[in-house]
Amino acid sequence: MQFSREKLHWLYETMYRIRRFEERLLEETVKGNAMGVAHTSDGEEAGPTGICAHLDARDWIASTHRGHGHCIAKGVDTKRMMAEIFGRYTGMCKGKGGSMHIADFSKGMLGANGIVGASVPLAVGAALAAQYNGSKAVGVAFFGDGATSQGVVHESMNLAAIWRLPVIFACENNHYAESTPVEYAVAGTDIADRAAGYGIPGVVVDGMDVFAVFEAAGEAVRRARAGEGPTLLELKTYRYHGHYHADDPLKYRLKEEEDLWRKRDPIPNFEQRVTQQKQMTAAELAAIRKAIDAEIEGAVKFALESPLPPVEELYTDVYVSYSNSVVGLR
Amino acid sequence: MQFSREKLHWLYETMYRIRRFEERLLEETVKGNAMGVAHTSDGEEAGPTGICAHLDARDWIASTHRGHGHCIAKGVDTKRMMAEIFGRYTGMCKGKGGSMHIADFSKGMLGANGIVGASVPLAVGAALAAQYNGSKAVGVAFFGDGATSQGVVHESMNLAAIWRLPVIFACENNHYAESTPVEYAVAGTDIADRAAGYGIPGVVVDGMDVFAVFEAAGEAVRRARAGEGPTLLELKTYRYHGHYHADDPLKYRLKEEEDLWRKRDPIPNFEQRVTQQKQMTAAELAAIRKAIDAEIEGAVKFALESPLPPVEELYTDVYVSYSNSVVGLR
Amino acid sequence: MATTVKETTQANPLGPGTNVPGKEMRYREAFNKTLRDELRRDPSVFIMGEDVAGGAGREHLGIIDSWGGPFAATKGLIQEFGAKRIKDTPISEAAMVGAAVGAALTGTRPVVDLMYFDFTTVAFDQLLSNAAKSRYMFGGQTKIPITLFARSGAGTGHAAQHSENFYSIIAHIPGLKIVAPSDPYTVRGLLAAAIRDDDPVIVCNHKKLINLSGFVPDESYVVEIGKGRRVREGSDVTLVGMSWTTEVCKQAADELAKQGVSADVIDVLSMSPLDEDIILDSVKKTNRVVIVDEDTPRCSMASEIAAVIADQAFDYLDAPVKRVTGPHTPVPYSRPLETVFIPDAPAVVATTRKLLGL
Amino acid sequence: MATTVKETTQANPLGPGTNVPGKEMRYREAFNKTLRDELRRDPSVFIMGEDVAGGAGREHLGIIDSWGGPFAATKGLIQEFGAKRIKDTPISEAAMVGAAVGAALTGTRPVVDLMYFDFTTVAFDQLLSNAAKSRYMFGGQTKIPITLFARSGAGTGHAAQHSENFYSIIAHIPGLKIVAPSDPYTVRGLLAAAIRDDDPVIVCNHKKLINLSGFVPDESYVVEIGKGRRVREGSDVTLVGMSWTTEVCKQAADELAKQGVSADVIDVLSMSPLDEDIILDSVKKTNRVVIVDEDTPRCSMASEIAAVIADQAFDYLDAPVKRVTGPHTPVPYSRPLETVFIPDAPAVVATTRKLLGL
Ligand SMILES: Cc1ncc(C[n+]2csc(CCOP(=O)(O)OP(=O)(O)O)c2C)c(N)n1
Ligand SMILES: Cc1ncc(C[n+]2csc(CCOP(=O)(O)OP(=O)(O)O)c2C)c(N)n1
Ligand SMILES: [Mg+2]
Ligand SMILES: [Mg+2]
Repeated sequence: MQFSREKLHWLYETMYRIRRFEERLLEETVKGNAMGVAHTSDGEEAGPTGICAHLDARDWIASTHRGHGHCIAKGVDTKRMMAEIFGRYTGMCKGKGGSMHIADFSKGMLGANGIVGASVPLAVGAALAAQYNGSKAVGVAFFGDGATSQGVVHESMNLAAIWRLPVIFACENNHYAESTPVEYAVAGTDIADRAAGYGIPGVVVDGMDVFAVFEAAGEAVRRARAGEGPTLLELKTYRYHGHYHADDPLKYRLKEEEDLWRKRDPIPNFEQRVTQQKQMTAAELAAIRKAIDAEIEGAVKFALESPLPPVEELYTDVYVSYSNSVVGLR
Repeated sequence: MQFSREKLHWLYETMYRIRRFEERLLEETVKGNAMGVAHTSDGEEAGPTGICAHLDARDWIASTHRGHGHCIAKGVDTKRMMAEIFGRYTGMCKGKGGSMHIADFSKGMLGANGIVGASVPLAVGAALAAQYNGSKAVGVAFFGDGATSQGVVHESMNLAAIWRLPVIFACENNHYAESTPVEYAVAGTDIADRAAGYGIPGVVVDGMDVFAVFEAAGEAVRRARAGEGPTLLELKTYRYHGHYHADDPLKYRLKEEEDLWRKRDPIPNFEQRVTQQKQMTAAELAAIRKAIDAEIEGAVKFALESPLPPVEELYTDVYVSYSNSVVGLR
Repeated sequence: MATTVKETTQANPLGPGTNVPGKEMRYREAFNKTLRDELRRDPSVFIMGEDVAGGAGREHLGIIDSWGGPFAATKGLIQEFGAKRIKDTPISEAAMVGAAVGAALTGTRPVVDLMYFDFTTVAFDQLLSNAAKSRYMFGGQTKIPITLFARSGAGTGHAAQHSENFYSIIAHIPGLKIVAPSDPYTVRGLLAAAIRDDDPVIVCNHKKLINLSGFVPDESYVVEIGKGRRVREGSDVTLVGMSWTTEVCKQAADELAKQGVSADVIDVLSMSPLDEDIILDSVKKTNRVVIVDEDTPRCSMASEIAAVIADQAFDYLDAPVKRVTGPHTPVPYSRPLETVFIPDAPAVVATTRKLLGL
Repeated sequence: MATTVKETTQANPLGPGTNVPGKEMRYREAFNKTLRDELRRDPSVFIMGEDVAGGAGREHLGIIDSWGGPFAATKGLIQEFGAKRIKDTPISEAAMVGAAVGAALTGTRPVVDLMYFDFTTVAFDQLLSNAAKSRYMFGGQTKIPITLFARSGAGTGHAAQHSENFYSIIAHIPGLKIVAPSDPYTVRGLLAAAIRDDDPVIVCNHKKLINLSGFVPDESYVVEIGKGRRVREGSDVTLVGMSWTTEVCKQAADELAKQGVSADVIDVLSMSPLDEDIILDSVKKTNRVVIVDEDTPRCSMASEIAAVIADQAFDYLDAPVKRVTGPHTPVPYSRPLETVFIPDAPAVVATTRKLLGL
């Protein structure tokens, strides 16, 4: 596959932006600056990056509790993401959503979601609307290996299959759901095998290699736009950190296993490949990193300096119609 | 496969008992003697019969809205079934459940169920209890082709697979869910193909041939009792009548299709086979039918003569603790 | 005590008695007619549900509308609007509601037939976690214009798993609206309002109302969501009805009138948002209230209305706030039990008489 | 007005102050201890849920208890009882609850950890259609001895989809019991009672209570399901609390005492069945009531209790029945908003003072 310079730049920049965002977020969380839990996805950057590389403004993605990478790959502003996680009024959702509910409808990002599996039918719905409107847009549902045990994920695949909806089911198999290993909780060999039961393609993809993801996603997006229906991609990947900031993964997995996966880290491997193949220079890559480092510092600063939401915001964005009775004299 | 005289007798008697029960029930429903809706399963008798032929008192089955056949095959008394459907106090559930909620815990029958797919995890639970207690009992979940679109059915298969539970998933594919044909609503080729995704055997079975069902079920039950885990059986079958008593199926399917399936009617085909192979005589078969006819007449009579439940029964069988306040002065 | 009981339909722009062209039709016909109007009016509206057409995938055999939806709610629509806008679905309520939310978030206006309210349970997470919360938790970035409808209530021998009222549970949930039209006139206006609303609205159709007849204006109109109406004018007691129990209250009021008791009957119509004012104003006038609700009693609409009155109209009350509801049990199958489950006019009359010391 | 506020724990067989051996421990420790007791007591009891042990399938690597359940509820149990009785599950709440019902119908006594109450939604059909209704619709043939527990409430920055209280919805449903222990003493007694009960019982653990400490007797005991308790004795006003708001009411009572107002504080403990008598007796004594409930207000426990009072204690009321609840909104993320969402002692004090005309 041939990549334009811009595409390579974008792939690298996006993966590194996700990585850097997550690293800084973890640091800030430890300091107490993030108000809730933070689920980071470092290690998994190649998936959202390789997939979103095929998407444009009209396309929609639906995300999970581990959604920062998806947001960033779809172009959501890191300042407003950080501010959201810090509970600030300048956040993507005015501070009302937090890490698990970042959404950006101007960017085709249907929201992170705190209920495992629950966002999958949303992407199916976006694909349905696309089909209905004849817009050629596609929907992408990101979900984890653990989410395959939620019934609604199966219902969604069946529905998308019979209606030939332009949707990509992107299962990020990072091998754990909290502390539960995939080989315990998920029956069968590969999750991709589930696709056959719905008569749709199911593809196992090296989720640590952005080029592999890019290639598989390209075919899936092509099928979707051509009206050929959904595809299930299983991205084999790994999360470096625990389930959330305070979780120590070494309680339930071996250091050796982590090391093996870290050797396949998508970022250095990308660097090695593009420099070896002389598509980009080490200096170029360093310049990108530097710019991103600055961007993320700026995001942290922006978030820290942003105001908290005013108390009146508690009552907005939902129809509310109750008399004084129901809130006593508050 | 060799069958004892008793087994053949039981298979025939059971299929015919189901058939006769349903026929008479439809007649009585038209007369207004059944209080609610009746979903009959005539045409599908070979499935429950061939499966329950392997079960004994310790085993459990979970059923659907179309549950009369399952009940009868598991040995539930036709008098008390008919009485239940007629809303009588002598019914299996004192008249409080009706056709869609007939249960008989003394016979290992966990209940018909009015929510599509909802009873499937109950059979998984019975299998879990069996495994927990080391009892060697098995659970059988009956469900329709339409029910495969319910998420909980998939969750149940995955759960049973990872825990190697002694359960049989018996999908009665009668090709319709209400008026919706299976080829529209269910993606993929055969429903049995879904099993591969869970790493369990999936078997397509001629659901109109009780011997074929008996054979496939025998292996599934053997596996279950041996601790080898679940099996998915897809019984290809057909319901002769509409979705419920007042539904005319010719609005959504062709007469020719019905005729083809009726040619494969499990009861005459059984008769032909056993008489040709000289395993039973026509006279024997006629005697069985006569006895069953009388039994079912008796059931109708029993039901009609039985009392209605007293009004106090409205308040029993649920913990109730409310003051007069909540029911006004009633 | 005055014995006047007047027919009245406040809060309706056009009602029985108003001099507009219209005709008698059944509740289900008014429902169907409204769907047709709205499908014509707005191309982003489409309908999905199990067997809403019936025979999907069999168009080549000439089968296109074999069911026309449960209770024929969508009968005849596919002929005009095609399978693209009248979509048969598999039995996947969770995926269906989720997909409807996704489609609503991305520019369409889906209407979903959930058949019986009891089946809402399998889609409950999509309702509570996505439909109800998205607008709020995303900081108001988006709207969720979906309409869901289903049949509620006991009375047809469908037993425990097909007779839920469910509206109390939905009214509890911030972000969901729920309306319960009680006659052909209100079903037309409230369904139209629901489909045009930018929040998720659930429309509750009681099985016992579906075949009732009543006057329906020819021209399209909306009944405002969040408004109740007075259906009998009286001065001795307020009867509050909702869904089927509005009929029950009307019957009770007519019987009470014969006995010399004048009852003001309020039809809740909109359970969330709730029109507290119309109830409070009535109670302030009559000083006595009986709330009639078929749903099971605990944490119900009846409880809510009682609580609002006990707070906001306390000084006007001359007697305890009474609720007449279904019992705290599942719905039984056998007719004699099912009949007693549903609050009826004699129970309301007896409660009222006792409340009045008669 | 009297200013006496006495510590009191009626309806408990053994309570703080009673002279029994025991010790201070945290709510979560009392919970864990009770699970251990019940697992020892009855071999048919087993526990399942996501990560209740943690590391399932990795026993060969020496991994058996990496999580010990959300909030460490089940920590350390697998060592004693093994993977057979402490079962990690996939993220399949519907199948899990359904399987628990099936296992309960066939002779075992499952205990299910549902993690956060918000996840109950995906298992809601199994709860409503099977767990709650089986005993009734099968004519009393069977019992369903399952216990479900989950964490409820706002206050930890988990936002809209991890902060449901949910108890109002469950209390609405006939056939389900729900209890909300409010301290280490009651969690031990109510959890034991729940596990031994033959109906489905849901145990509600508020996140803000989980680390609270209190006195717990050494010996095993049950607190009767269906009984509330008085936690402060007073005469000027009744404060009704439940789950976390019992703490809020206690704080408010202490503050009110300083201001010369004597509050009777009732801790609901059991939401269904509800102990109406203890509430009514208190209101009959104080003639004024403020009900404090963190759940969203409509069709809530607060509504129910208000409705019961407005009917049964009407003649004793000197003032409107007041509710202090969360607002009719999802739970917001940002701390300053989340803090205001939860009813607090100042709000209760202010409401009470206004009610008393102070
Ligand atoms: C329905 C539901 N059940 C349980 C949870 C708690 N939970 C949050 S994340 C998680 C694990 C998800 O695993 P996976 O889908 O593999 O995603 P990952 O965390 O690995 O990215 C669980 C169990 C939840 N949020 N929703
Ligand atoms: C969750 C749910 N959705 C919808 C229904 C309404 N309904 C009852 S039976 C049925 C069709 C079931 O089809 P299938 O599973 O194939 O069983 P069959 O009727 O063919 O035996 C439907 C849609 C229901 N009972 N439950
Ligand atoms: Mg994972
Ligand atoms: Mg079928």
